[in-house]
Parts: sequence; structure tokens; C-alpha cells
Amino acid sequence: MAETQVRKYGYNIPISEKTLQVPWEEKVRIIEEVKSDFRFKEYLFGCLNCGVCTASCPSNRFFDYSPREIVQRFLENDIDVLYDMMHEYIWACSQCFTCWIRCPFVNNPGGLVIIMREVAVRNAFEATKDLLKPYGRVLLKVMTTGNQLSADMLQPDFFPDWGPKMLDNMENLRAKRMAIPFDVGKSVKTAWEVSLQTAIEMYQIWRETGIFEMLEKLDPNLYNVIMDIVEENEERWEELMEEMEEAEA
Amino acid sequence: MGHKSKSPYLMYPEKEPFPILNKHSHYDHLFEEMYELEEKGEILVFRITEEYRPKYVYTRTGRIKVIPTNKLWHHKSCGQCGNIPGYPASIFWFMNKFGLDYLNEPHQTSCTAWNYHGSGTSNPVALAAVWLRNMHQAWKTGYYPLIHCGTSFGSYKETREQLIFNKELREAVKPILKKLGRLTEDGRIVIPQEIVHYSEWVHAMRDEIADLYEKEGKPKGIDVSNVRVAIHNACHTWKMIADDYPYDPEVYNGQRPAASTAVIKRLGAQVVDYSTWYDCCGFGFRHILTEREFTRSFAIQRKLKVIAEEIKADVMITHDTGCTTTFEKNQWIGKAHGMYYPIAVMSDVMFSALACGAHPFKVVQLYWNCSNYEPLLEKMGITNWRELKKEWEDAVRYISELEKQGKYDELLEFFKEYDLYEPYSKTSDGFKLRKSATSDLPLFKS
Amino acid sequence: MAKSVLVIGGGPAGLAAARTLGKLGIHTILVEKEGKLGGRPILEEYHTLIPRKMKPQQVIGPFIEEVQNNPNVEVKLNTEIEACEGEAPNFKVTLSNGETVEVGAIVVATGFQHFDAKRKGELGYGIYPDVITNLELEQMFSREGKLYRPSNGELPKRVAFVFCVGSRDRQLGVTNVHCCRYGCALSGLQGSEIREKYPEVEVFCYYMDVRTYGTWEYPFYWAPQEKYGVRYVRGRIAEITYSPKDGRLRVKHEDTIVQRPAEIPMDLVVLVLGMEPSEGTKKVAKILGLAQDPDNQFLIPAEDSGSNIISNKAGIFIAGACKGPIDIESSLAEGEAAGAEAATFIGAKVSA
Amino acid sequence: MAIHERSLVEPERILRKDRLVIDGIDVSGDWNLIILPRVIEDYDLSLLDEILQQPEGKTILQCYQCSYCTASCPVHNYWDERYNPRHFIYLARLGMVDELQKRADVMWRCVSCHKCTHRCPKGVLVEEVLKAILRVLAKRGLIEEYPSKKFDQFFMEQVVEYGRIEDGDLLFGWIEKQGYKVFKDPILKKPIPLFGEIPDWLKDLVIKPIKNMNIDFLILNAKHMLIHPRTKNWGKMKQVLRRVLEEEGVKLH
Repeated sequence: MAETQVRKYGYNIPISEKTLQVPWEEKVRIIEEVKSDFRFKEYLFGCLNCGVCTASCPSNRFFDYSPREIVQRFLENDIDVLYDMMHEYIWACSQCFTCWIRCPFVNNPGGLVIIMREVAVRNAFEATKDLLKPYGRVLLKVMTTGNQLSADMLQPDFFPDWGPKMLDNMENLRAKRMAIPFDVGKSVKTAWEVSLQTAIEMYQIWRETGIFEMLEKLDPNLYNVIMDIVEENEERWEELMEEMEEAEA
Repeated sequence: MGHKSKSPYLMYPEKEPFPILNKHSHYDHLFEEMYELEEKGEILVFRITEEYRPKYVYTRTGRIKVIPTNKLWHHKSCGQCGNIPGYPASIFWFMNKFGLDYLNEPHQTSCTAWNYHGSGTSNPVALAAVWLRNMHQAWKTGYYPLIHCGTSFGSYKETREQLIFNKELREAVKPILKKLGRLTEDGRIVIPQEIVHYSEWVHAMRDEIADLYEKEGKPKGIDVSNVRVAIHNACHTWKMIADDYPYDPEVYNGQRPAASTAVIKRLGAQVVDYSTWYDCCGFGFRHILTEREFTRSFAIQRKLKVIAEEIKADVMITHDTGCTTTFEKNQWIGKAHGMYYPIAVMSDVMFSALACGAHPFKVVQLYWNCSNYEPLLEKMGITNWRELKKEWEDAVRYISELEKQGKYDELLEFFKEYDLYEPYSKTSDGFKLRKSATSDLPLFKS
Repeated sequence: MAKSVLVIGGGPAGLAAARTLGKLGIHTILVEKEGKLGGRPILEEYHTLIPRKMKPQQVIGPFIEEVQNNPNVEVKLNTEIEACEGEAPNFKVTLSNGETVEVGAIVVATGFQHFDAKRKGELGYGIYPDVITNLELEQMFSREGKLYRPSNGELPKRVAFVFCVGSRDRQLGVTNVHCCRYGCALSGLQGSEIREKYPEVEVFCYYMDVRTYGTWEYPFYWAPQEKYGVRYVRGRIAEITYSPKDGRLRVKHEDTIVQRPAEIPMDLVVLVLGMEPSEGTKKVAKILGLAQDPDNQFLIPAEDSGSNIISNKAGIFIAGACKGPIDIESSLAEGEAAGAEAATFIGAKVSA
Repeated sequence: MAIHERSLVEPERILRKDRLVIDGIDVSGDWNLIILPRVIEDYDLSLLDEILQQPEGKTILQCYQCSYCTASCPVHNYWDERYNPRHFIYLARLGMVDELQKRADVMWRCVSCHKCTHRCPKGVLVEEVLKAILRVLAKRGLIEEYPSKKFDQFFMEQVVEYGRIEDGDLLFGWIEKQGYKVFKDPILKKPIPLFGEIPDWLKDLVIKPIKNMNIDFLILNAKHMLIHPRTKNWGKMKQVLRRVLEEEGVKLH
């Protein structure tokens, strides 16, 4: 008759069956990866359990999500809960950093979340892949152009909830964008026009800092699409450099 | 103004202007460290010298922050340029009005931090490299970077702190910058003396803006004295690295961030307090794009509804890309569940430009704005907004026709008049067509 | 060798020291910055003192009287010290009135000051009239004898006490990390007083933990709940805002027991202020070369001494709230001990 | 779109219309979904007043949330962690009625072991206080009468009727009340164990003791099942008892 006891965290979140099945060593490895980040020691000092972070937290008002819970679990080193949090819980954070400006210890729970997200992406958790699938358009844009948003991304199919004014804006978009009164703003596929040289430099940064690798693990298809564009632009750039050299000579 | 510590970048006023926090807070200490790093030859501090016409504001700790007002390098925001183009346009418009020098270059990426906070697909080294690369470009041109986006501003502030306090990070990022040719000739990293948000520029220029309102806005019949304003402070400007954002004794005794509030008050509009002033907008980075259920729930119930019920404001003033977008786009859908609280939403600089007589559609580009801005225009005395809107629509039609006919030369001529400045004249390249990674318009293809 | 003792500060600890010295027949100079003796409790008109629930005048009055009437004690009001030369037992101290006094020992009793609540901007003190400090509540009781909302003069239906304002808070820098020691107890007392006089007023205490240490547990924590029905809610207040809709304040916190965010309407909010070393304490520490805590700036006793009143400088004794938050009883006792210590230091012989 | 953090939102806080067109735009389903906030907006302070009026409720004010009671509670520790005496007291004192309601299904699970009361360092009569809370909530119609109360009532009816209970009668009568078909002999209309649609666990429950039972005791039990034993001179007592119960407002069927 006794109900099975499932460990819960937050207000009422059970640890998922999946998490319990993951080998202990693997969970420890993941949490250690979070804790070994150079920012970790700057983001977590101690905790009075006072609740100021959670009280200020916007996500907490709609989700059963609490920065205090994250801080507490790190201080307890509760591997199961921390590991479980990295699949769903941490994605509720709005990254507003109100917790940081309020905490009497000057902890930065929002910062802890961003480290956890990074680790969740690096390790390509299934939940992270699912979560970021609809985000692929943004990743494509930012990785290839250095802009995160462009006018043509706001397609009616994706934004009906933004209402009739928004849909009107999309009509004859090209001409309307050209009616923006400064030159680099007159583009449709990017927020502003980014020079080729800039993009090339950015690709180099992504390469050197392992961002492309991260992406490959996360979404191989998206990675391929992005790399095609990157390589095409790099070829264009090389051709241009050659042209310029010839012209100078 | 004020007295200095041993670091030339750290200044405090003679007399404390308001109940300040501890002067020896962690963040102010950064300026001492920065100075030491410069002395050691690791970094080069991009200084705000006289040519940038510095103005001074207080931060939360009472530190004096130097705000350059002239010769600025505009570091744009993808959200603004992408869907609130009137935002940067209003900034440029003011700079033209004040006769200030600036650059609006294509040689910049976004900070990429929106993606980072939204998806986690980046890391501090990459963010630092992107930041330093952009700052180096500004330094090379000799124009001081002015950051349009709140998230860029917040993220850059944090990255700067990480860089200055972490040797490992500096060492990780240096080789990358070297490959890109983004170090100084003697191999140093370029770090700007202050990271400056456009709202700080507006804050520093509030007297000039108010003068312009008197001189050009009022004679046009514009009057903002009856406008009730709800201020929304953007999280990434004042909550990220909280000690590096303006506070002022005149704004809530220096107890709340001063930017935006100060300029709106200076214009004579009524700033009204409401009970969720400190809440964020619900943007959530990832949420605004792929999980708007949360964003709209938050924006409507925590902000729009509260403002409508408590203070019946005419306009909501923000100073960041994300907040403006969130509030203006997520009003209409409230109709689905009887939660429609229409209100005008725009940034401080857009509102100020309107007050000073800027064209609501050609300059402030309200056409793209999904909020209920029309009643506000009426209340401000811009009663001819319908005609002004038609003017803009005519311009769009004209552009459309020229483009269809392939008359690019005529189009260029048209833009010479229409644009806030002549195309290409204000980039570091001077007047020459450039190679673009992104442009899709034949006009701008090389 | 000088046979006088200088007592700096005319608050409880300073008065107690001067009284003891005077009684022992030692020539004592008592300097006080303000125009009146008695220190914070008298100057700021506290209503009731913890822990014996006596009025400041009842407790400190007799000390003032004795000091003023004792011919051995020379009281100098509106006076500060400006400089000090020499070593014990031959100190030459310059006073702000231009005088120079030669003394054999010094008792420092320069006290504390209340935290400036405006530094916690999110709590709305100085913005919303119905957000007051516990000091102002004391003054409301002692000066006007009634409880009211400053915004409209009416009796509040609900009063909230917000603990740890300016205490245990690194957001303010390293200076305000310590506990104020008295806040929990005082709130319990004030809450009980309100409930006793106005049973229709609901009182809430928002706490992280309740630190009514020692024998204070019953009178200032248990009794307020059991006898007076003061309600304790666990969660630190993150923000106080005002809703024009109903003209009431909102105290925003996470109820950490329920684990949900809460925004509760309140009519009057009392901020329980932290304690900081007074400006005088910081100034005197510099002049006399006394050791200070690097973080909170309070004076600290000599490292090699087990006693709380022996300073790092020979012949200088420290007593009362200049060393950190302290209650009235202990402050008086430390003053007396410092006075006696100073007397023995200058080699005074007291006849039986 | 869909909420990724779905398990962090209770279903009752979701507003969503499957089909919806506004201003000519189709915003069906998730496009119009709105989540309601989970903020506590006020306390219901009258709840505590009512609890204090209950004779068992007085000691509630003494609680200082040390959680000795919950730490000792077998129901909390071995059955359902949502049964938490300390928490119930906290919620009741501040009048967080919705939170109490959410736990209505576990609130009656006290097994009356009195460990909580025994251990409380502040003399809170925990079990009594909890009963007072429950009574007030039930009176307000905020929680259902506890399910076992039906059994209590059935039990009491037996006692009132006979002055004592009879195990078999009680058990099978109760089973019948639960809607199971109990097989009865045609003459005396008494239930015959192990026949009918009674659940297996009950059959086991009955068989086990019967197997080990002393034959005399078995016969005695069978006899009692056929002829219900009665306390001597119970008739008068019964009348008095019924009157008292009526005056107290206790309903008997």
C-alpha cells in the first residue's frame, strides 16, 4: 500500500527515472565538469537559505524553478538532483541575473546556470538536443553572420501570436527594410550588414574556441549546413584577397 | 571632477552624492587592477580623452563613470536593427542634431551573447574573443565604442571583469586575437576604459536633449507634460555587474538606476512608479524565440496588467532591445484570455526623439512597432501622425518601384536625401563599396 | 605621571567608565561630541531597552546624574579629540575646543551608528513613506505614543518587520557582513508592544533565522508568538514596492518553507537596521592607532588578551558598541570594567 | 512551440484554447497558451482564529518550526513525504489555504502514534492541532471529509446498536458498503466468507488467521457472525447515547 518514495526537489519535481539509471561515475563527471569551471568559485560562496534570489526570480513566478535550490544542491553536492536539473530545470532560468544583484552572499545562481547549460550542450544531452532543435535557425544565423536575428526570421508561420501589425510588417519586407534610414540597416537576411572580413574573423574564433565542435556534437545536420556557408564565405574571402594582391601588384 | 585613486580610471566625487555602497566593492577594484595590467604591459587601455568630450555620471557605488559623447563607434544590436530599427536610427538622429561625429560600420559582429544566454552554445573564451575583436576594430578607427544593446553591454562588462581577474582567460584569448591580427603592435589586448551603453550616453546628454525639446519639439506643438510614463529598467544593463551603471541623487535618491528615468523626467513627462518595477520583461533569451508561452505570460501578467491596473500609463519606456520587443510584441495575444492591456512601448531614445520633433516613421520607425502607440502620439500633440505615416508608406512605395525597375543609381540619389547620413561616408573605409558576408540586395553587392 | 583618565564618548559605556573612575576618586575628563550625555538611547529617544524592558531614562539617567554631580568628573560636551601625542602613561590629547589635556589612560567608548537604509534601494526606504526603520518606530512610540502609517496617519492593519537590513549582507561590501545581535529581539519586543496595545493589528516578522541568544529566547521570541500572536514567516524580504491600486505596500519574498514566491500586502513595514561603527569610532581609531577589523571597521581587542576591553595600545581601553553590536547591560558593564582597568593602570590607590 | 520545462508547471495553471482565431489570425493551441503565476498574494488570517477557537487548537502558537515532529513522523518518513505536520502547522498559521488543499489527499493519514506530541520541545499537542486544522478546513468545505470517516461512522453505528462490535460483521458489512458483492446465506442473510466477489487480499486476510485458529474460537466466531452478540441491558443505554449524539449534531444513518 505504501507509495514508492521518489526523491523530489524544488516545490514538487521528482528525479526522473532516466537520471537514476545513469551510472554514478558519469553523473559525478558531469557535475565535476561544472564545478571545475573557472567561474564556479566566483559564482558560489555560501548560502543563508534566505530566499532573496528566488523571491526576485522571474522564472520562479511561473515555473517551479528556484535559484536557491540550485545553490543549495551545489553546497550539498547532491549529484542526482544536480544532474537531473541539467536536463530541464536549468532551462527555465531567464538569465536576468536579478539573483546576483540581490544575494547577500553575492552568489550568482544565474551564472551557475549558464555554466550548467554550457556543460549540458558540450555533453550533448538528448534533452538539450530536443530543446535546441527549434533554436537551430538562430544558431545558423549567429554562427554564419554574427547576427542573432534578422528581419526575415520573423516569418508569419513562426510568429502568429505577435499579431496583425507584425504580419503587416512582413509584406513587401525588402522595400521596407530599404526605407530604414541608415545604410548598413538596409538588409533583410541580417540585422545589419556584416562585412565579409568580420565574418571570416568570427569563424576563426568559433574554430579556435571549440564552438564548431560543440555544434557538431549537438546537431550534425545543422553543423553541416553551417560549415557549407562558412567554407563558401572563406573561399570568397580568399579569392578577394588574391584579387586585391593582384591589383596591388 | 572628484578625486582619483592611484589608478587614473577610478574616481570618486569629493562629497558623496547619495547613500552609496562600499567604495571598496569588488567591481571598483577592477580599475586598479586594470591599471596595473596596463603598467605590466599586458593590456592597452583605450582611453576616453578630451576629443571624446567626456561627461561624468555616478554609479551605484558613487564612482564617477566617464561617458564619451563624441566621436563614437556604434556597436549595434541585432535585435534593434533586426526589428526595432527606429532605435538605432533615433540615436543617429540625435548625434546629427548635436553635430557629433560617429561611425556606423559593417566591420562588427554582434556580441553573440543573446545566443549564449539562450542556448549555452558558446563559452567565455569565445565571448571574450568576440568582444576584444570588436573593441580592437573600434580602437583602430580611433572612435570610442558605444554599445547599443543591453545584453552586449552586460555581457561585455562581465567579460571584462573575467579577463582582468583571470590570467588563464587572458592567456587563452591572446593567441586567438594574435591570429586575427587583433592585438596592438606590441602584442597587447585592447580594453576600453569604460564600457558604455547608449542609455548612459542619453543620460549624460539629458540636458542637451531637453534643450532640443524646448527648441525644436515644443514649437511643433509637442508637449509631453501630460504623458504618464512607466519605466522598465533592463536587467542586463543594471543587474549584470550592478556597480557599473548610472545612479543619480535626483532619481529615487540614488536608489534605483538613473538612466531613462532621468531623461524622461528632464523632458517634463510624468514618471509613475508601479509595484513590479524591478521585474524583468520575460524575454528569457531562448524563451522569446522558442518558448513564448513563458514570455507572454510574464510580460502580460507581471508587467502590462500591473501597469494598466495600477497607474494607467500612456507609455512604457525601456532601454534595451529585448524588453522593447517583448512588451510591444506580446500585447495582442492577451486577447486570447481576456488579458489585453494595450500600451505604447518604446525606448527612452525613441521617445526623446519623438519629443524633439523627429519623424515618427522615417526616423523613429514606429511602423515596425506592434504596440498601441497611436494614442500616445495623439497625447504628445503629434496629431498628424496619419499623414506622417502616409509619407513613409509613400517612400516605401517609391523605393519599391525604383528597385523593381533596377534604377539603383536613382535609388542611391534618393537615399542621399532620405538617409540620416550619406551611404558609406561614415565607415572606417571611407566612401567605397565593401565586400559583404551578408548583404542580399543587389544595390550593396560588390 | 599624569593621574587623570580621559573617557571618549558620553554614551552608556563612557558614562559607566566615568562614573566608576569618579567614584574611585580619580580625576576624569569625559568628552562627548554631542551637546547632551546619554548616547544613542537618549539622543535618539529609544522607547524600551532590551533586555529588561526599561526606559532609557530609567537606565542611563542615574549614570548621567552621578557623573554630572561627581566633582572628580569633568564633562566636556560638544567636544571631540583631534590629536594624541605620547605613549602611556603620558598621553597628550588635543581637544576640538583647543585645549590639551594630559592623561595617564584613555577609555574609548565611541559607540555605533545605525545603518542608512537608503543604501538598500530595493527596500524603498525614503521612497515610500510607510517604510520606516525600527529606530523610527521607537521614536513613534516614545514621542507620539501611538502607532500610525506616516502616509495617512491611520492605524495600520498589518505591520511587517524586515530583519537583517544592513546586516549579513555582502551586497553592501565587506563592511556589513556581521549580525546586529539586537534586531531579532527588538522586533519581538516591538511586535509584542504593538499586539498588546492594538490587538487588531497583525504583526509579521520576516526572518532567515531568529537570533535571540541566551536568556533572550523566551521573552523576545517565544512570548511574542505564544502570548502576543506575532507571526513569523521564513524568508528574507527581497523588495518592497508600492501598489497605487490599494495604497498598500507589497513585501516580496520567497516563503522558503512553502517554496513559493509571495507578495503580501502590508500597511507599515519596519526595517530592522544593522549596526556600524560610528564616524567617531573610525576617527578615534585613526588618531589613537587602535586596531580595527579590516572588514567591518569596529575596534578589536588586543590579540594576546583574552579580555574584551584591552586594546592593542597600552593604557587605552575600549568599551561598548565601538567594538561591535552590544546590548545595554553589557555596554554598561564593559564601561565599568574599563574604568576600573584604567584606574589600576594609572596606579591609583583606593583606600578601603 | 511547446514548454520544454513542462514538469515545472502544474496543469491547473495553464490556459489554452484548442481552437482560436483572433482578428483573423489562427492562434490555436500553444500559440495562445498562457501560464498563470504561482505567487502567494495574501494570507487568510481568519483560518488561525478559527483554529484557535477549537479546544485542540490552542497550542498551535507555540510551534517554532524545528521539525522534530516531522522528523519523528512515521507517515512522513515511510509513507508519503507530503504528510508533514510541521508544514501543515506553518501553512495553517499563515492561512495558506490553497497549499493545505493541495495536500488534502494525505492530510488524514495520521496513524495517531503521538510521537510528534511526545517529542515536541515546545509542548505543541501536534496531533490535536492537526485535527483542529482538519476540522476547520472540513467545516469550511475546503477539504473533503476524510475517507476513513465513513468507516468510523459504520463502526460507531455498530457500537450504538449492540454496545460492542463483532469483527466479522464489521468487516463484511464494511466490504458490502464499499460496493463489493458479498455472498449471503438465504435464510439469516448473513455473509459467508470466501464467497462472492470479495477481493483476493481480503480472502487472504481472512484465510490466514482461520488456518491457525483454535477450533473453539473458530466456532465462537462463526456463532457470533450468525447471532450478533449484544451488551447486556443495552437498550436503555442506546437511547441515551442516541440522544446525546443527536444533541452533539452527529448524524447516524
